[in-house]
Amino acid sequence: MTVSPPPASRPSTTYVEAIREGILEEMERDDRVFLLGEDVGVYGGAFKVSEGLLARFGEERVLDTPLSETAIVGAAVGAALMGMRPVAEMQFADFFSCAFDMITNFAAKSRYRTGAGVPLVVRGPSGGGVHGGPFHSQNPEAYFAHTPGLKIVQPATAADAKGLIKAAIRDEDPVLFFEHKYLYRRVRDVLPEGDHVVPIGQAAVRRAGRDLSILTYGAMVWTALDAAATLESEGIDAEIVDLRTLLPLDEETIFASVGRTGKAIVLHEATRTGGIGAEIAARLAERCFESLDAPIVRVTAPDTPVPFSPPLEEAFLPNAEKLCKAARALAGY
Amino acid sequence: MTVSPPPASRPSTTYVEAIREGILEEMERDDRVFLLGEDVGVYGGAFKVSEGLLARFGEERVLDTPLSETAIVGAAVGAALMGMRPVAEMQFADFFSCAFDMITNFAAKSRYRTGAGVPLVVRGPSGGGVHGGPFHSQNPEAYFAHTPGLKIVQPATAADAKGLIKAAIRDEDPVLFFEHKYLYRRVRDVLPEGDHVVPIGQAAVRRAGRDLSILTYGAMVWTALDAAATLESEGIDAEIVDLRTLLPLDEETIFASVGRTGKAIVLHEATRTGGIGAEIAARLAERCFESLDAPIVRVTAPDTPVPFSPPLEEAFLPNAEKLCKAARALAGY
Amino acid sequence: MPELTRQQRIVLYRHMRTTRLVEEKLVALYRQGKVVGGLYRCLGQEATAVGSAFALSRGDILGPLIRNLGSVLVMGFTPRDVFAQHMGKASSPSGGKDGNLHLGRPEQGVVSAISMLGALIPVMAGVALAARMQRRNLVAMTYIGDGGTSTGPFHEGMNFAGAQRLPLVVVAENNGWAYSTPLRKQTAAKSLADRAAAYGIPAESVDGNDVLAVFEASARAVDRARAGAGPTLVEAITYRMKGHAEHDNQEYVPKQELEAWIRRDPIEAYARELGESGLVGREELAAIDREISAEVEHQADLADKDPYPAAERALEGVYAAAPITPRVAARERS
Amino acid sequence: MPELTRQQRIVLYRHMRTTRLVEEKLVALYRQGKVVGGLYRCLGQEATAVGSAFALSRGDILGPLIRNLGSVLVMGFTPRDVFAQHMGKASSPSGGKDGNLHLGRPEQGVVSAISMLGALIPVMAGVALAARMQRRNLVAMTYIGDGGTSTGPFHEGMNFAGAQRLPLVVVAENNGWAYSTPLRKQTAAKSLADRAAAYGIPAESVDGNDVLAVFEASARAVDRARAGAGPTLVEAITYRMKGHAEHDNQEYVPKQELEAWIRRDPIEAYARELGESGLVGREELAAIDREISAEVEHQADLADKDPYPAAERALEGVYAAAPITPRVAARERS
Ligand SMILES: Cc1ncc(C[n+]2csc(CCOP(=O)(O)OP(=O)(O)O)c2C)c(N)n1
Ligand SMILES: Cc1ncc(C[n+]2csc(CCOP(=O)(O)OP(=O)(O)O)c2C)c(N)n1
Ligand SMILES: [Mg+2]
Ligand SMILES: [Mg+2]
Repeated sequence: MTVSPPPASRPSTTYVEAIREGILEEMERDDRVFLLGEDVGVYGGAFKVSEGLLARFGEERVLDTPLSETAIVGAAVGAALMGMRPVAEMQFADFFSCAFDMITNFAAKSRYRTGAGVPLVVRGPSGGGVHGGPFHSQNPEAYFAHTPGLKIVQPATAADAKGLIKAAIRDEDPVLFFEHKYLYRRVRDVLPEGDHVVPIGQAAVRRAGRDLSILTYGAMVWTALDAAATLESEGIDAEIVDLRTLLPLDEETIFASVGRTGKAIVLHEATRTGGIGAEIAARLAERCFESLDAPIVRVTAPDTPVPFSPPLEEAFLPNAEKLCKAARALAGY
Repeated sequence: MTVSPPPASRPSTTYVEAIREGILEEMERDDRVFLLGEDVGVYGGAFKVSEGLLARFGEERVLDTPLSETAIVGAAVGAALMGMRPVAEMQFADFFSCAFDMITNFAAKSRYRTGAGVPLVVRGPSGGGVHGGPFHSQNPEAYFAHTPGLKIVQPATAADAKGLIKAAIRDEDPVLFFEHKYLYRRVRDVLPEGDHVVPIGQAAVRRAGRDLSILTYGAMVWTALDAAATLESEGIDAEIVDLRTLLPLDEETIFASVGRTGKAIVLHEATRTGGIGAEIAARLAERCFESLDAPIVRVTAPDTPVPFSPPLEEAFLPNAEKLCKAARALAGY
Repeated sequence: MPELTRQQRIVLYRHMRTTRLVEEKLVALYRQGKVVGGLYRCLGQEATAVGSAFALSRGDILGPLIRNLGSVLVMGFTPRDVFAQHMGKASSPSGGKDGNLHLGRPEQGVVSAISMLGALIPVMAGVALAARMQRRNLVAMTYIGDGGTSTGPFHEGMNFAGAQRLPLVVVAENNGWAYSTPLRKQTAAKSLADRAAAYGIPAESVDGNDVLAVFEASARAVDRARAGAGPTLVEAITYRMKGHAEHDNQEYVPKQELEAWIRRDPIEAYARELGESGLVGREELAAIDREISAEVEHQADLADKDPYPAAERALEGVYAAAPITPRVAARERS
Repeated sequence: MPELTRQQRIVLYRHMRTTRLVEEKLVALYRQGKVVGGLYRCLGQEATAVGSAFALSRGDILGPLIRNLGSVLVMGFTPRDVFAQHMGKASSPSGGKDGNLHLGRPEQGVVSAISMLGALIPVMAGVALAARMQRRNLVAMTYIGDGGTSTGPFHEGMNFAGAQRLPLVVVAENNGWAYSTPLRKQTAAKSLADRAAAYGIPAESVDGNDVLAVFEASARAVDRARAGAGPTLVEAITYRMKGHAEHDNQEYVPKQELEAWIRRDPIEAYARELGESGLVGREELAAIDREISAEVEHQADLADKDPYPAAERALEGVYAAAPITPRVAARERS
């Protein structure tokens, strides 16, 4: 699943290691950066994202907190107001919901209401494919995309995971950083050397193609790449845009791609209604209407909770097969 | 602002009275129905929606609760599991955020996960135009539209306010009922006689028109009607669809309207990105592509918190003038 | 509170032993890759779950958490239900929609938890509230961990129950740890019982590894609730003898602490007590163990053979079936 | 804790009187339709706000709620700031973006509340946490109403502060009512101080209408926090002498209860005390009142003449200004 095989000379890094490396570098660079969350210290986080950081930076900068998502994010807001750069972990992205008010009403509106911005990151593992059931598999990013004042990021590759967490920590505004748990140990990259920062707000074209644009993010980027290989063998040349930042969207890249291909599929693992795909489709329908040669298609999870049992979860999750089917229909439109 | 002047013979009813009447009738009809919330009893609710109901039904069916939105909704969930029909008030729609997890994770997923549905209503006043500032003016409906298992309703007229609250109380699933506070005492209707129930899931065409469709809901229905009068004088014939139910959307009515006019404006008071308008535009762009003669336009509040000061709030809120401007451009497309 | 009969004392033992054996079988199935997702055990906490739920009467309502396998068995769920649920089978109480102990059946008096800790407290308060309105003289019981008591929903639900004087019993299982977080990092409160003053309700701390003590404290709380005297917080002091879940080797736990608690295994202690008091002989207990063991194997086998749910079930059950409108009905009839 | 000087005692009086007179002016402006939105008063609670904030030192941080006008004045906001804020003027601390006492200026040590009650507690815990990391020996102070103590965020924030032993002082204003809801419907707890045991932190109940008593209790709590001994809950027992907001005639309040508290008006009581102790003569107080009254009128006048914000400001300030990238910079230079 790596984009290109690592050259023998330098070792490659997994997605989870890349996040850790990004956080570590930022903590070294800037002593205002600190971590807080449930089990992030001694245990290194439920998915070991912060493993080793307690030993390196001490208890004051890697805080094991009580089981209190609102207090965790609230404390991050307060610390950010004091000039710190907190990085708060939600043990699963599903638990962002427990801090919903603090995120959307306190953090997001602080700068606008009072001029005092709150540079903080709230991060956590999202997504399915690991049989986590209804409360350990959700993709809640769209819940937050309706909130002016927030930024939202989700990396698909190890290199982006590092570059985006660093950008998120440096950002002057609150950034929600969703990590796809399926990717933690399944994708790896040889990371660029030096201070590798991926700017928030910039999408990446993962594959150039002439026939249609697949706009996606997170684990679904890999699904799209798989599908594109199949489609290519059928003579369909798909372009794949990895959004990387979901708020604000990189309209320039999105519009340029659809402007070239005239056909768009928005692909996401989150459920359909009210997902990020709705916003992208709406912008395309408003701003790229003349370029569109076909309906804008959404390939997403259906409107249900995430089921637990493997055959149910498989039916629920979008996959390359479902995507290919949609792409074939669209290409033939 | 009434749709038609009340005939002298029967008195007309305001939006707030209509909600109260609907609740009262359901409480009389079904003794499983009860109210709970902050100040809903002795005070009759911050906006007096439940005025007089304590006197009529007693303390057991009209409960003044502690200041605890999560407990209010949680208790409603528990009571619904026991076969009751709770109607919970959030003092302002902005405070739905404080019960976000309970609503989206407990209430919405209960039937799917366990077969045990939770028939309950969570209602509250939303919307701006009364200088409530960032925390007493929000339109949070889209935050919840990404949640399978919920239904979402917002009436624009007094008659619908009554008919929809009755439908919501009778519904077998959790319904979020957003009341636009600007309308409480500003619109009135002569209510239909008898057991007036407006089915959830059905939009209403408020004005038939040939040139373009304005898809909207809540207070913006009145804005659209104002604008349509102006547009008519300019020779633009706008159709106005009052969505009434936001989840599930009435695709039949929406698609039929846009199918006829070929042009769509989605109008809402909520902020733009990730609003209900995004979902509607996405569905149109996918399912009505061939009917579309022009880009799908969204007229909404901009992506900012709701500002407090009158000139700022006026700049923020969509109004007839902004709508007319968009409609003219679209008609001329 | 009447004395427990010999028969009841044996039932307590049976539930604890069944809990233990079901879990051991689950571990085996987990290693075979047959358990879907994670496996959360309650090793060492069997007495708390069983003793508390045993204080309920028919018609009472229980809201279990993931460490309350014993309570679920007391409420009448079968090992097969539990195995099927863990294996994601169609026959599971959730039909494969949810896992671990997220199971419930209203008619069986069990409300299913969600993962978000604390959320069940206000819900169970609502259950108790409804029961009172319905003039059903029943009691609602639920659980919370030491970590869970730090959540906002716990606070709101407890305070609501106190203000409304609801028939609710909350068993706070103080097992010393919330995942890797020890109690002292969780709160500066000296005990979980100390949380009760904030709600103006009584609390009692009890040895959570002593099934009879847990039963008695719970029964007192249940009686109080049924008599209209409002909610009680019962703190059961116990220990999580395994990691948070099977993947967690609990390296962070001090060895001595763990060993000391292993010596206090609640099932062994109770078996000794039954034997020493002369109530149930060693032989009889051994026979019971063999019988349970066989039954657990049998039920695991049944669950193992149960089919997985059909894929199309994934799309069903989000909303109540649409009411049949006359138009649709007419169409269907023709 | 050194005795307050005569001068300091007069300053306390001045802040309370200013609070009262600013509010009276706000009521007049409200009736003229010049106050935007609702008007929330703190009539009868002036001593609690002023006495507590007065216990802070330069560099400390305060998070006021809507009934803490006195605290805001102690922290150096002017009546003009307050008028401008209520009138939605461009000169207001929020630039017209927010109303009532939702104001803050980090450099002035004031953090702005949001409406959602309880939310400020975890945020102020975070302020205290950051201060400790920054080796700034400062104290964070904030407020909560009796109603607000029922919220989840209050609980999570208090528990977090306790577990982390943070330098935080929380003043719980028990004014008997949360909108129309009396304390007995809010909670079965006997007092708000009883909430503290849940967090393992000390609490003290104090007469909230006695400015010196409030000051002393707050100063003790501030000293404790500054000494590293962790958070304290100070319960100030006081009364909301007006309705929840100007539109509320508080019909639901028992007449006798209200009248009894009106006789305990904190400003009148303090004025009497100053007079009887011989510290400040009647004449001097009257002169102060006249001076404040004139100043309040003057500042109201200034605020009234201040312009409203320009409409385009509505779209600004959601995010930090975009950093100037080299490409843009190049374009701008040319
Ligand atoms: C609101 C919430 N946050 C985080 C989690 C993740 N989580 C699951 S169990 C657990 C620890 C729970 O500790 P405790 O309440 O003491 O229960 P125990 O596991 O000891 O039975 C955590 C943090 C969760 N389930 N819910
Ligand atoms: C979370 C939340 N829910 C509801 C409200 C609406 N509300 C504003 S003030 C108030 C009563 C507050 O009572 P209390 O905390 O005692 O403060 P007081 O008004 O007495 O100063 C309510 C219910 C709110 N601001 N925040
Ligand atoms: Mg525990
Ligand atoms: Mg109060």
